[in-house]
Amino acid sequence: MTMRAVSFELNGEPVAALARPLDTLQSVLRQQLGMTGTKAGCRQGGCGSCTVRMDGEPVLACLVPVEHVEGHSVTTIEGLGSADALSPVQATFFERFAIQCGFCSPGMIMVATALLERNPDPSRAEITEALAGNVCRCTGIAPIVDAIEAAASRIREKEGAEA
Amino acid sequence: MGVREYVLATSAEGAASLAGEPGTVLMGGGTLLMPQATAGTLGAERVVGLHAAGLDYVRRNGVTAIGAMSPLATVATLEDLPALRSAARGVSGWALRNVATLGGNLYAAAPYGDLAPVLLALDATVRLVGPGGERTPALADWLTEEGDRGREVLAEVVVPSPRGVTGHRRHARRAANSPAVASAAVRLVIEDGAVAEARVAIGAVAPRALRAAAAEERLTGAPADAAAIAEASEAAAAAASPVDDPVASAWYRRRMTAVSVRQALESALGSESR
Amino acid sequence: MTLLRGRGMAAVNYPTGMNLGGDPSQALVHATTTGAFVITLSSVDLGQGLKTVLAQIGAETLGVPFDTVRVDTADSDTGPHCMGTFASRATHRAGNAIIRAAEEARNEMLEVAAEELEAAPEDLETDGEGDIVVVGSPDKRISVTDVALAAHFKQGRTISGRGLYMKPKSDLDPETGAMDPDSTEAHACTVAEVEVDTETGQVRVLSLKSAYEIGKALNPALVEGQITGGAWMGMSHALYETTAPYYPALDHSPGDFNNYLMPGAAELPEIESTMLEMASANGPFGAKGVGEMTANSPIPAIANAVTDAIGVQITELPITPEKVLRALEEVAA
Amino acid sequence: MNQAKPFNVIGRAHERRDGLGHVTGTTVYVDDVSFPRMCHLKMVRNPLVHARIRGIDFSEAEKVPGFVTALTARDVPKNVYTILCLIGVEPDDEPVLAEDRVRYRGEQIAAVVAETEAAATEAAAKVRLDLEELPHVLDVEEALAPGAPVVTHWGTNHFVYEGHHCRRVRYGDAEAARERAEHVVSGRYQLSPIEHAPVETTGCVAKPEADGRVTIYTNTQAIYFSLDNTALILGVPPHQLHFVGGTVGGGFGGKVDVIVEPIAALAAMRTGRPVKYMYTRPEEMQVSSTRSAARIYIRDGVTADGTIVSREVTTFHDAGAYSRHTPYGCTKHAANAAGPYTIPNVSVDVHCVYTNRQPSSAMRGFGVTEASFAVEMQMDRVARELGLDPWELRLRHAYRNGDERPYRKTTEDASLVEAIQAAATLAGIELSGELQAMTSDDGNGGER
Repeated sequence: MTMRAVSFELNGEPVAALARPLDTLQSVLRQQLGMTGTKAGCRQGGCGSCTVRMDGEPVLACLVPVEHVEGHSVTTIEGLGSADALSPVQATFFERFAIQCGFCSPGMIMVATALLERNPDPSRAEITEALAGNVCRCTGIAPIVDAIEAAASRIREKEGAEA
Repeated sequence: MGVREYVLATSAEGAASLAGEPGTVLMGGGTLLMPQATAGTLGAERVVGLHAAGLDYVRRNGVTAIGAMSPLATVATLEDLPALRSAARGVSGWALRNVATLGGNLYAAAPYGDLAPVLLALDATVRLVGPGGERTPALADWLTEEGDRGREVLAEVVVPSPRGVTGHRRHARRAANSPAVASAAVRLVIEDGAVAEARVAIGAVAPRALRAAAAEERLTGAPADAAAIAEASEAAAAAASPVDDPVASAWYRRRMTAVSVRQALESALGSESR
Repeated sequence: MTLLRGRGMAAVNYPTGMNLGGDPSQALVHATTTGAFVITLSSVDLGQGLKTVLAQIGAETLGVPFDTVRVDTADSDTGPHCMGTFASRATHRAGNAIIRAAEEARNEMLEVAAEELEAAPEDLETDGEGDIVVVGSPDKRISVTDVALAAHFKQGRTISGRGLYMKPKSDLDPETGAMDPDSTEAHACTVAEVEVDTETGQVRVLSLKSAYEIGKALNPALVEGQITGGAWMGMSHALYETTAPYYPALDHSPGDFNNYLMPGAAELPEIESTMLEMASANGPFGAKGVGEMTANSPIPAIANAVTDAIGVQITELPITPEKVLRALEEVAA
Repeated sequence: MNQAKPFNVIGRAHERRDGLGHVTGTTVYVDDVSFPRMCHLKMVRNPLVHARIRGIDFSEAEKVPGFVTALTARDVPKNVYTILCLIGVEPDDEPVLAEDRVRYRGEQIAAVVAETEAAATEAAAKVRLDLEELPHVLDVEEALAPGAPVVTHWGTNHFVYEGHHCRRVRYGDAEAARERAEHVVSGRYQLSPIEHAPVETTGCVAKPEADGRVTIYTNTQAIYFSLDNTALILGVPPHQLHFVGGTVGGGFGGKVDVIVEPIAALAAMRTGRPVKYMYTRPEEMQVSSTRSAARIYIRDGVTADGTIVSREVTTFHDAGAYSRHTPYGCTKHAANAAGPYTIPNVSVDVHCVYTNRQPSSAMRGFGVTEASFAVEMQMDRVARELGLDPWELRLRHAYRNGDERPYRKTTEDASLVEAIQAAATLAGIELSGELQAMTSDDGNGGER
């Protein structure tokens, strides 16, 4: 079996990993690079809990062979805010109880962040369409949609204040 | 036996030169094969990936040529092919559509493979690259070919400029991220109040997407009135050979085939009953 | 195609806790040197927010700020026994255990403070903001931090408490079924509105309007979380979920989230609810168990709404589009 | 505690204690735990439904690079157990690893431990099973019919409740009251088996310590329940085990079963290395417990004035192949089977039935969810058949404080009347003055 060295940018920093053929980005992030915020809910592309961003686009890390990431840029939940400096989406998820068990939260937050970057004022329908690939078993989803709406208006207000 | 080697081909020809070898499978975006590789059920020692084969493109030159490795997210932005766009947008969730490819979708077994019915209705052709060269059969012919589809590389799908009006309907249990129960894509060329050319394709209700010849015949040469639409829809349903699966029974899929075709026709004709 | 509207209601009870074999939980509470409090126990947070609500119960009972109370749970080397998180019991059992432990610790804290303030313990009150004051003499006060320091380094005593709450084992008469199976009961009523597409058989839930009587909402946002999540799960049970789509046959058992159907964000109905609080005598601050009940009333309410829409009961779950179409054919025949 | 004092903390919507960890991805779940030299465990499972095991051949599995060890029933000190033995439920019925028979598709037969997850998966797939297929039964009522294939080791396809073939409640004389009643309304209600479907699958990591103890990181819903059962199965004193948990990615009752911890701990003790055993998503969906697919028959005797004077309930809970928590769930169901209504004559028979299905167990509301579904459909059926208002029917029969339940407990915390009235208000439904004036303390309801 040939191992392959893969280099890419992770949350703004250069990283390298040694991968077995078809190791997933998910397993490399979690097992080699310590990014356990990317969850493994199904490893079938069905739950969205491993959603990360590759060159800004949300992708399911369990479906991406790490070989495909060579030379690209990957952002995980660890690349967003920290507990004392939450991103707007993290903040509204926290404040508005859009989390229960928390296992789907990183994936949800990654998708929501990507959505708001390209569409700062999404309708509820656009939010639900963006969330369609992410499973939450606890919250009933509505609080998550509410939190994303709240984050959108918070970002707009902040940008309005800066402008 | 786990995967021992992942070859990232740099061209369709390069991939094709390896495609037929024992224990080797081709992989597009990976949405179908990666879960199997992770679960240890892939059953291949070598995987040849098309990710770096230069097949992610959309070129317009009278026709629309879409590289097989174009993500569904890209296909979902093709404004001038609304039926194809709608089919691509209906697949799974956003993050998966960024990984899944047009080419891979044409290999997905029922009830997946949402793009094929639309491409059938649009008279798409495919460019296949094999060890001995390339060929460009009609998609309709390729889908009905017997034999090992893993020996050639699907490099490109070519969609002619649609003549006439198109319609697409997909029924699923959920509004989004839900395997199709039945889907239908239609294209009608109307001349002097009568249908001059009809394409009726159905998906999720047979091992592969197919054109419903009897439905097309019923429509052709006559006005597309309510009776014609109803009879064509029933004819299409009769052409289906659905199976029971976790999402729907064969009975329900057949019922929904007729509904899908009727709604797709009404949509194309701009005479939706809703 | 026709869209049929229907409305249905359902009312349910839900028992708190279990009884077989006795149902205890324990908690220990102690003050750190600087006057933070640690609640040690073995109860598990499943996502419902137990760690939060138990800290609230502890802080309320101790009379100290929420932020100074830690919950250290689910380590068998440190935490005393808990039966587990199930049967809508965790807040009730662990909460009651914490109240007892915290009362004991509070009494010790007040005794230490009394000695420092040269006052009688019964004349002291916590202000909830970190101080202990002499009732009627707001200038005579001492911080909980200073009390804890004094206890540890000056008076040489602990500020701690032990608590256990147990629902005793109920003997069950095998002939009549006489038993005492629970501690209290919460209640709910849901009104569901649905729209049934007669061509596809699809049922769309338009709204779920519910009232929940839960004793006391210790943390209303967490209760709301259970309500919204439970309403969704109930709707999911009613219309979508099964591990055996051709029950009792085993065929086509789903193995992934594509085939194990649950409603998505687009299927969400309007969910409105109201909370009633009729305190239970044995609940912590009157609270009843709410976690499980929230999923229950939406199921029959939706089923009854479908009946109202199509004129015939579908009595097998889930109410799939196929079952709806077959029922409509039955009505027509 | 001075109850008159306004609350300081209670009643406030404090943010979640674990919320910042959740939204930053720093909360540590079981699958995030790993240790140097950690092995992975994969299970060899029954591919058939009901079968006799004639042989297990590990020779090809052992050749897989990275194979470490394999475990079978012979390696488990107390292999056959039942989870509720801790509260005196008998008999032991479920093997940790199958012995001579497998009773449902996916049942655990042998554990394979390897250096990597991929190697464990590959080795497990290479274990050859020699199985003889046996006839199976999947339907609860077919399972109770004479001549049905026998699922259990004790010979009946039902749990025995103190000599009875079902859990019973007898209150008044339901049969006589039904015979006197002007109307009889009957219904059959069937629930589906449901997966808990937590986004985090069930799993644990067992780590042997230098002092001979084993630390088990787990997402169990019940730390001591899991610890005590694991100790019994492993035949070790409980103090040799150290369970660490409390962070669970969704439970809903599925993580009350003690399935992964004993075998992972045994593997850790055997290999002297940390061992991780996480369910895959298909295992979580197709093998782990489900909600019982209960089938419920209700027959009500109703007088001409619309009073329900008799309710007879017969329920068949589908336990699947093993007891787990279903015998208890049946008891809980029995208490609640007649619903939150005061009916003077009640008879309830709840059968805990064994079939060749994946076991059912606890799930959010089990016992009661099923009863509420059936009873509330039945209440509507009574209303429809007799032309009664469903709100009035329920409000008239709703139990009041002081009423005795069929299981002979006096009601203390009734609030059904108020909940119904509040829901009506919320939904814009106008109740008559008489119904609006009812309370849980009005002692109302005619013959009680």
